[in-house]
Amino acid sequence: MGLDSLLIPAVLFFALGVFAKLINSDLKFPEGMTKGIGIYLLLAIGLKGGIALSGADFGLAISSIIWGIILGFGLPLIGYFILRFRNKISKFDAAAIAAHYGSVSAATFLTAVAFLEVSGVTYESYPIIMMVIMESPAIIFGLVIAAMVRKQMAAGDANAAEVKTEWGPLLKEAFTNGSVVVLIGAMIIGTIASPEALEKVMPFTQEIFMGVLCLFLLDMGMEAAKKAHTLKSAGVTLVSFGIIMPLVGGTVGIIVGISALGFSVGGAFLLAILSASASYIAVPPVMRYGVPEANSSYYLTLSLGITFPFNVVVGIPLFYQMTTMYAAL
Amino acid sequence: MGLDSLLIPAVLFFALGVFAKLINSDLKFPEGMTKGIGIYLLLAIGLKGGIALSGADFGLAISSIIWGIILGFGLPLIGYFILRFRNKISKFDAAAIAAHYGSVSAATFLTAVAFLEVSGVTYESYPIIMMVIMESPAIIFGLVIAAMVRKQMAAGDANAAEVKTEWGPLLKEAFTNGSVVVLIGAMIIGTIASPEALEKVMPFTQEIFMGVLCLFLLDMGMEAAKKAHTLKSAGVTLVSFGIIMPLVGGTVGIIVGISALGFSVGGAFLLAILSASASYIAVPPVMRYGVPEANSSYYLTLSLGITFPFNVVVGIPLFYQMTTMYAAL
Amino acid sequence: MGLDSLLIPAVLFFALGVFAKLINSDLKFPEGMTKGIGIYLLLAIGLKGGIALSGADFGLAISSIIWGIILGFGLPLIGYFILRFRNKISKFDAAAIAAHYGSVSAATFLTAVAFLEVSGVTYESYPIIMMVIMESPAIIFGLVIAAMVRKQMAAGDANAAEVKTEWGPLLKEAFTNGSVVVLIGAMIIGTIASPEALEKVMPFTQEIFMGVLCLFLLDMGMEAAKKAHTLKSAGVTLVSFGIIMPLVGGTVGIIVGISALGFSVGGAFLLAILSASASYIAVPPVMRYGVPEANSSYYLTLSLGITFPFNVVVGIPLFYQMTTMYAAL
Amino acid sequence: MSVEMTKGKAVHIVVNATFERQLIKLLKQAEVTGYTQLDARGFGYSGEQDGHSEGETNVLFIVLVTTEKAQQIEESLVSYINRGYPIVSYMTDADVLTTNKYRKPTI
Amino acid sequence: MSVEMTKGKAVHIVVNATFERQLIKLLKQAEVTGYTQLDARGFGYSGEQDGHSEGETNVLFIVLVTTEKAQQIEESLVSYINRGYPIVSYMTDADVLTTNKYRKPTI
Amino acid sequence: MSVEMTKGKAVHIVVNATFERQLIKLLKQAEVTGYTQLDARGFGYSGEQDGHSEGETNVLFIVLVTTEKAQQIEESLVSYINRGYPIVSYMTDADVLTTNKYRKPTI
Ligand SMILES: Nc1ncnc2c1ncn2[C@@H]1O[C@H](COP(=O)(O)O)[C@@H](O)[C@H]1O
Ligand SMILES: Nc1ncnc2c1ncn2[C@@H]1O[C@H](COP(=O)(O)O)[C@@H](O)[C@H]1O
Ligand SMILES: Nc1ncnc2c1ncn2[C@@H]1O[C@H](COP(=O)(O)O)[C@@H](O)[C@H]1O
Ligand code: NA
Ligand code: NA
Ligand code: NA
Repeated sequence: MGLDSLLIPAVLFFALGVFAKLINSDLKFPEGMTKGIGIYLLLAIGLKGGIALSGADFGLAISSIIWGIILGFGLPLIGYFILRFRNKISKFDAAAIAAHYGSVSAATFLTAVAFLEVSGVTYESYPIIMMVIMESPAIIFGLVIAAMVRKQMAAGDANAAEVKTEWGPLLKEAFTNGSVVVLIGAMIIGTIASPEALEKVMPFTQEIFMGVLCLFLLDMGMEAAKKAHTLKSAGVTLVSFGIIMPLVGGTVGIIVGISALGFSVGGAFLLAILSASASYIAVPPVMRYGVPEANSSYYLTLSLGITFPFNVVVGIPLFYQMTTMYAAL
Repeated sequence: MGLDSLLIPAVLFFALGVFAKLINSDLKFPEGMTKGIGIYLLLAIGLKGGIALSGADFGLAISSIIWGIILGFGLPLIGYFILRFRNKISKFDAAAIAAHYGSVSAATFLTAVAFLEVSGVTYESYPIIMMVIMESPAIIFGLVIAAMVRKQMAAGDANAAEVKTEWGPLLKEAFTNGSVVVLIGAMIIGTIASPEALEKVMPFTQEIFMGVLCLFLLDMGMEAAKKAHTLKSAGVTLVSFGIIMPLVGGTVGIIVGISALGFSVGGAFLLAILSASASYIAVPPVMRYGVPEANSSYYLTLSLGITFPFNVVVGIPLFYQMTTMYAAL
Repeated sequence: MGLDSLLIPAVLFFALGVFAKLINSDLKFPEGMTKGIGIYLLLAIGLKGGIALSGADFGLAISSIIWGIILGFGLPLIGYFILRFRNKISKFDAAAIAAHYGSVSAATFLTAVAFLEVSGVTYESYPIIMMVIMESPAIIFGLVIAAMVRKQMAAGDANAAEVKTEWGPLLKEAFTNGSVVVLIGAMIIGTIASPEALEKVMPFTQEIFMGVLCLFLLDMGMEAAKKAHTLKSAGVTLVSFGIIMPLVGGTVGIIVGISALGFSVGGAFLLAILSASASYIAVPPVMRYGVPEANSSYYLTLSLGITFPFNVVVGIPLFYQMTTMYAAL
Repeated sequence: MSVEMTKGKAVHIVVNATFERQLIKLLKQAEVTGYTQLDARGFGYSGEQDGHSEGETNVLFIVLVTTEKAQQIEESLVSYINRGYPIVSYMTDADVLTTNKYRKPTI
Repeated sequence: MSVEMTKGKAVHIVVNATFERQLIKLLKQAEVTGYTQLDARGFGYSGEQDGHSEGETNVLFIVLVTTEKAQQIEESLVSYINRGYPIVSYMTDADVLTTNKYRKPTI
Repeated sequence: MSVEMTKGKAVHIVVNATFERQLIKLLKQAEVTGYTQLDARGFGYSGEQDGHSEGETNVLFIVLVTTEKAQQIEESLVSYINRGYPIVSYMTDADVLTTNKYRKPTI
């Protein structure tokens, strides 16, 4: 099974991207191409979720949302303590990084979906709602912790006024973030739009989807390899966190998926991937602006340079095995 | 029926775009993405028109073209007088704005087409030819009026030489305009290319079309909302013009479509939409360069900020009703 | 048959692009759009080749590769001597230009494929491998010749140290070039990825392919026309080379295809097109950096302004006829 | 005849794209009459900004102002730099073309 | 050894993208030997130019020329500004690297 | 209070995109602490660079440095220009904002 996951074109193109940068190729996507593809992917997955939802069980949807919020706040909290454990990472860095791990990576999720579809495993649509829900809490978490740390420091500081946080605009970010808006908006549209009209958009949002994902992962592979270059500057503590945290998150996801929400193996596996994955599109800009005190070069090195490849290559087959075993208990 | 039009994904994505800007989201399409999608849409609709044309009635095609020219010059003339009526709008502004309303909005037209297809209403291909035809006359109208106003003013002006208009380059604009070239070119290609070869391009130009339109309207929604911000600067006269003119144009379009061209309800409705819609892609750049004396911030505020949303939300269902009733007379 | 080739939408859109620039239209693709489409085309054709390869004959594949290398070095050598024949073109210019003709033009190849598919002619997948192979040798050829010329000149030169070539980085270019990496990478992926997974990417990489190609050729047409403007500066010798070289290359390609590799008419024709075509995406940047002494404005004028249109309009039908006749001998 | 130019400063400010909105606020507070923005990439203390994602994109602002206002703008940036925002700024002398019937730009 | 630089002016011109072709004509008439163009956004009297469509995009031209030619170029812009075109221009002193075997750029 | 600025040079370098990597190497060798890059189009001896393909795109580098380092950078460009690379460079005086707790940028 593990091997199979590596035979998915999307994963292979990710590998190609990594390889391209390793041999220092001049391959480069034009400015904005990846951003554009990213919007398309969110729109398509949102619609897919919405359509599935229109036929979903209301009660289960609600509990999925509640658990999404719990995980969205809980996971970064766990991450924050792991990072602060040996007091080597500054509080600001810990807050900003934890926020990335509380949030999710759509591309990892989509690769996992591709993995399930190729393996012919069915899955519920609830994880898609949870993906939408889990973007925001982690962002709030990071901003709030950072603000608290600031207050703390300001206590013994003369010009405290200067560091006063503007709560409004910061928290707004958590809900008006572009990715969140497209994802949740498309989901709602998928739920309310007339089915026959939705039929007409399927060729664009569903049929060519997996192919577009390949193009996206090719570029992600290049970016991941670029970030990996800056690994040494990150140091052992952070690098190991990039491996440990997804393992912790994934495990939590499996337990919640099977035991709390009673998902099928496919659904619980997807929730594990959501919990294990770290954001590298929605969260970084928010932290850059909201937590300037944190070292921005760490986020992407960790989420894109370590955790993303780890999840795609090791995590997907591993968490699938773990889910199957846990479900069988 | 009215409600239905709002359940078309394309329209819902337009609404999502408006909403995103209202909550001041940081959602933003990468530079050039919308321009690229715009070229695709024109190419696809041109081909569609061309293919349909190859099987169309020559006589009716010719009269459609003639009526397209008449409307192309007639509508901006009406618009110009409405704007100048209370002498509140400068002649240059009136000329530039009127040109936008003489021309057409492809996106409005496409949304109307989507509306018909979802409602299962058939329509002729002639309106597509008219859409191509109606781009140019309005541009010429605006440039000519502006030049005349300039001469008028120059009369009592010392350095008149300075304001001398270079006719050539300006009029050229009306025919070499990028949108016009793609639209008319693709239409010709659709007519002469070998059918089996055209078959092969259909998946790109037809099947994914409606989905791409959703992406386009999402961005248009954001732009429309941005322009709406500048409404107050436009003033009551202009804002009301943005509502009145489409009503006038739409009515004229219905009458011409049913009575003069004998179109079906679907075809006449599309002609109404063409007449009611205002350009916000092809015409603005031409007026910017050709009529620098006009206040450029007005055009888009009107055509994109008021008339486009009005047509999509109110116009489409309204004109459809009106066409049905008029046809029943 | 000749006429038919002109009824392929892709070719007609190329013509439209040329026309747009001739009438000096302001039509312009957004920055990066063509680069993005180019990456897509390479990815799609690479996958297609890979899939076909997985079912190909190993022996024939190997000999195709060997012949690809022979042509890759042989054609530019022929080109170099033709250019230097009357000693009118500087050695650096000759080396740089020859490299373009040793390499290939994917768009020309794809148009030829479209031509075959419309004409219902079958073809082997080996030419696709050869297309990948033929990118690199020509680049090496150009860089090596230029380095030799430099040494030669440096002989009677005081500050020779200055012109010392850094072999490593230059030769690396030949293999790490972005186009080469995507093409060869996608081909490998097409060979090893699981078939059912590949099924899912087909709608994107195969079905919409021909349509996307039309968009690409529309832009290529505009570029070709732009380059043609600078023809006079190129001079008669170069311009005629732009016509003679493809004729020579095409003939060589037919002979190798039929006699050496025993391809069908379709396959040999495609090899003729590869040999006749000149690169205008992969090679120019490499020569710009690697052979700064050459006049960069010549390359694209020749390969894109003369040879590409020549091949699309005259070459495709002509070489097809020649191949049929030669095969019939 | 020769146009006379107004002596002023061209203030250049490089910020991360995520700071763009905030900088525009600051400029409006400083009551500038206009500004020009250019998307940029770059390198500095906070590493490489390759323009791949929004957070890795820079924006270069050029603002034509009087020497006093230039000083004022630079001052308004200091506290943000001290809070950790990657901001680099410099100014050059500029002769601005203001000979036109609108006497614009008002620097 | 140290390269000697040629003293000249760097003329900066911000125009709407729709005026690009026309400005290039003007520069060629002024017989400049070259220019550099950068796509830009901005804000000014004619409102915000967010780069969304061609008409809302600015282009910043930088032209290295002698002081005389700089004056001449600025003059050629005035009548266009007066006709309503959104054009903003300024110049700065520039030491241009011309120590090379082509003695380029000829400013 | 008013911020004090550090006097230095803003070195501008226009190169073809294919030379970008090499120029960055040169700048790192000159030990600059940072640089800003802008994609550009342009015209000059080597014809029009319309930004359509990589080989036809220019990149404008702006580097804030001391006068000495500026000289040194310009010198390092000459041999490349002489070898035929289309490179144009000029420098202007620049007052750099270095009043911040990091005292950056170190020019
Ligand atoms: N010495 C410099 N010269 C020019 N631009 C610089 C310099 N240092 C920094 N920058 C620009 O300012 C941005 C932020 O700088 P930093 O805060 O040092 O990361 C960088 O990404 C560069 O674009
Ligand atoms: N004070 C200023 N500083 C820098 N750029 C300006 C200034 N005023 C205007 N601009 C630029 O010039 C363009 C046209 O200006 P305007 O004609 O005032 O709309 C604007 O979009 C800006 O990009
Ligand atoms: N006089 C000039 N002023 C401003 N930029 C120039 C000038 N000459 C050349 N350039 C820029 O430098 C690039 C290379 O110049 P060249 O080597 O002359 O082709 C051109 O594409 C322009 O972007
Ligand atoms: Na997570
Ligand atoms: Na209209
Ligand atoms: Na060739």
